Amino acid sequence: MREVAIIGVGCTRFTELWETSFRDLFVEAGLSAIEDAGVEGETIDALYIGNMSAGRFIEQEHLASLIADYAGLASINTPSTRVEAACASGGLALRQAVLAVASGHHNIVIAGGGEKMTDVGTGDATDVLSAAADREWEGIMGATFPGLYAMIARLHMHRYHTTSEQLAQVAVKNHYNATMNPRAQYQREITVENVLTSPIVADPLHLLDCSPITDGAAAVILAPGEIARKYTDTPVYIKATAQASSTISLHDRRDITTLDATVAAARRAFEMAGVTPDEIDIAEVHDCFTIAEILAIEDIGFFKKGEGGRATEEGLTAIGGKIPVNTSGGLKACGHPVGATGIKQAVEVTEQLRGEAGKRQVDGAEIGLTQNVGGSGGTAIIHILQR
Amino acid sequence: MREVAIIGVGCTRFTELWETSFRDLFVEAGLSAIEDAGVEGETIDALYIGNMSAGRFIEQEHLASLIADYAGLASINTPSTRVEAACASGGLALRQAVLAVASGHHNIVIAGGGEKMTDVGTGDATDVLSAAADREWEGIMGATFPGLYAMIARLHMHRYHTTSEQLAQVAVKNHYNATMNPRAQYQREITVENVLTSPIVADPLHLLDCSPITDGAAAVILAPGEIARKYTDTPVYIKATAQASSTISLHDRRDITTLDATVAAARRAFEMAGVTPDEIDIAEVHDCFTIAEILAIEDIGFFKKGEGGRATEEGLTAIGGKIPVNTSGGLKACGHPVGATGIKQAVEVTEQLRGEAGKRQVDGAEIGLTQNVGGSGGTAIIHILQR
Amino acid sequence: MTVPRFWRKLKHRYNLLGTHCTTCETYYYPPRKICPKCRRRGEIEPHRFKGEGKLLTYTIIQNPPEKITAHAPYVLGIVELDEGPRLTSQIICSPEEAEIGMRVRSVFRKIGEESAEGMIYYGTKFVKL
Amino acid sequence: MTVPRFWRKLKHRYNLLGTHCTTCETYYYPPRKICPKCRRRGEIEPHRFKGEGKLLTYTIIQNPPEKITAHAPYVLGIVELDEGPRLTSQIICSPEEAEIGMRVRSVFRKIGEESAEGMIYYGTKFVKL
Ligand SMILES: [Zn+2]
Ligand SMILES: [Zn+2]
Repeated sequence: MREVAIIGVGCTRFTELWETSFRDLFVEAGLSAIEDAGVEGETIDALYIGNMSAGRFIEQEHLASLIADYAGLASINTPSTRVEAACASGGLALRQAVLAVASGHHNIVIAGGGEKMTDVGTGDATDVLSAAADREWEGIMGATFPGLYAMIARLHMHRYHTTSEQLAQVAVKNHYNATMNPRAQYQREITVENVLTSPIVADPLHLLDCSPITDGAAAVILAPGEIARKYTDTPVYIKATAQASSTISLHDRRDITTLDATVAAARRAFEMAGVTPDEIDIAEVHDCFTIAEILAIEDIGFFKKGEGGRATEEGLTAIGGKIPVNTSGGLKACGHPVGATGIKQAVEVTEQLRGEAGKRQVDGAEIGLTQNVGGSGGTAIIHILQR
Repeated sequence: MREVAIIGVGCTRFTELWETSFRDLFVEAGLSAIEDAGVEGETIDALYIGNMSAGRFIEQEHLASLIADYAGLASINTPSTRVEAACASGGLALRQAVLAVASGHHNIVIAGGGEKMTDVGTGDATDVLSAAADREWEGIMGATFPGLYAMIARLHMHRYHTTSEQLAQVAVKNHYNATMNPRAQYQREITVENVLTSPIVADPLHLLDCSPITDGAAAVILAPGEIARKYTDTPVYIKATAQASSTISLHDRRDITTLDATVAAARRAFEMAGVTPDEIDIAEVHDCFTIAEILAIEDIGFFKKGEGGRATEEGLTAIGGKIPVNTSGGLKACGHPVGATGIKQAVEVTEQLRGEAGKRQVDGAEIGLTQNVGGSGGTAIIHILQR
Repeated sequence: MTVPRFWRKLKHRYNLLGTHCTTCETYYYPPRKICPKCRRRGEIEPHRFKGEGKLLTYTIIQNPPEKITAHAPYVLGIVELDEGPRLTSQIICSPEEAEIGMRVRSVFRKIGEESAEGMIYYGTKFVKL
Repeated sequence: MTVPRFWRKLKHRYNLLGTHCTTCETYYYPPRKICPKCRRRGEIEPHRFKGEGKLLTYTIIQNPPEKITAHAPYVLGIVELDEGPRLTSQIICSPEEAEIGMRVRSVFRKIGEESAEGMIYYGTKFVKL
């Protein structure tokens, strides 16, 4: 397996983009990435497209063909593959693209992800998202997606004395980071009090503990490591790609407060990259709810199980802290167009490692990690990137 | 890229399986394949799951996690990936699984495909399937899936003097083959007259020119070629895997009577395998409508453009003919559970190359081909298999 | 939710009918066709659960899914049955009464309805013991 | 079909408004943000088509999609506009009149409706010239 590098990145604004269609979102992100990399369409060997549920959001499947077509690659018959793992669809597209280059089967490959969520109403969107959990044994029983994470949060609070204030600190930090990210959906600060006084969605989670509904797309261009410098002076190398499954239902997990899929993927990724959690300078993790970021920083191994809330409260995950987490603003404040998220994480880390992250730049960042979760933890995808 | 072999196959009955759920279909097919290969669960490195639209058929996404879970692989965190390319989702799952083994990244990999279509009514099912075409510029304008293939058929008849009788011969042959396939949905013969007197769906296509709505799943187990004989005395080697895209809309194609995606994928596959169309002993092709089989046998290169209808009429594609096509009964008579089809094609060819196809066995078959199409031709996937 | 999907597992929803693997002595609910631990070596038989257990964790749902008729807010929890398996279920109690670790038992109740067809779905909920 | 998706391209549906790439002199309908031939080198400008062309192929739909209000059977065809691009459209003529190669021109008509909201969609169909 040969080395793989990111040679170009692109990302749309993340927000409610009423005027922009699904296909236009992808083309915009893909074109930015292609311009950033300076590659020609003819040199692109394959596309991998991450999307959760265009079948229900816009009644369209066969997305890989659609995107290849509108990107101008259908006339040269470029293979195009759509992958889906609920909220981890973007990370999965990146991983499959990395494997395609690492194997030597392809050279220049685009990994794109996106979701067009605002063409349906909020009630419908909520129902579409709950298809990431077990419809027959969770959804039908009355579970919502916030409800599942709320049950994790309550047990975490019970066992480890994690507080609602600590959860709120995740949102406060990520909103603050987003004020420095011109792509972010919410570029305004919030306070712990704002979170705690926002309406309760599923106790103990408040509205401001939850990521929003967002339109957006992101793309990265991959090349074999040995030729990456032909395209860019600042290649970012993929040192590890790892994927793990767990039960789709939360109730079937060994431990309700641990995402074993994250634990397994992290173990594989650190082994593949030959680094330890302490050596990571920056991480983008899957904070679909504030409790999810707490789980992530524990299950990846940045902090011991049960200490994620306190670490957040102490500022250890802020920019300037021990391990800056979600400098982009995360899913919480940058926004969460489901299929785009895993790719946007790689875009953010790439820009940080290149030193191009503007006001939110983490000084001297050399190694970064992305963690993308499907559903309540049935899938986890982790990548480790190095400049 | 190292050689890859199929070491086990499994397939459910293809029919309306009211009592069987989506997850149970997959587990049944996967378990048969695992038993056929004689592998242990722990040795399975990854799953690739092909499915078109469980999001709409059963309101469930995140299928890869669901299937890994119900197959008993979630507890060991086996990576599981769902891919989608409309009606070519199964072929795409096989291809991604082949690449994963060929690259050396994984050793034992399952490729599974399935669709549970009968949980919704026929009207809904038709609407779900039309998401394989361009919803905004075909579907909204009044196009149905049979309508798109009907427009191909009319132009083919106009240009090449293909007749309705010749189209009907495809259905007659495939129904005859299905009488010898215990898995097939329709195990009864039909006549040209039956086809021509069946109701018109989209002129010139009759009801019996169309494949049915079906529940079913299929799976194959892949291993590196060098260790395949540890598991089976009759490995079947994947000599080529190829994938190509074209425009999602029929109207945007260079030629409305040619699937350029099939042409490109076939060219790549024959080059990779180092064989010519004349050397293929048996083929499973994508006959979602009778005209689609005519296109396939022309675009793959078995017959010249325009001569597919006559070749069928002359029996050249029957068992015992020049190139037996769709010995399983094809999509038309064996049934078409969308995501399962591409995998079922590989199951059929594997059984033929092993000499285990019972009454429908093609004597001395050594090299087989599968062709799986997404939508009206936006994606084509071709594999060449050799015993 | 489509009607066939619900009815297919109806007897399991009504009666807490799951499965038991005699190879490894593990109980499963919902029913499994193969034992995730033993896979091919597992021997699966149907098993009807007694319906008693304890509440592992819970939430109070303020915004229910459209097809769930329970009046929000309602308590949703993960119950661990005494035989071992866990399931997600509505808990019939006030938000203040719910407590991690409390003993519960199953009851037969309406759990939702399909507005278009007017179908009503019955199944299992849990009450405080 | 969701309402926003339809209305987003409304002016293009009403007026046969597509795009023209001045680099390669190719015309596109529906509109494209980038020219599939020239990609980054393409220069895209809006273009309103005259609305005349010929029928490349057609079918007679007996089972229409649920949201299409045209009374079945109706003629559906692929039209090649004189400027080059092709599109799928309903053709207003009897099944017997339709013929491959016949000249057609665009007209403004109702093309469908969303039963739940009662929305009515207008757009382009074609008639025999
Ligand atoms: Zn067991
Ligand atoms: Zn151009």
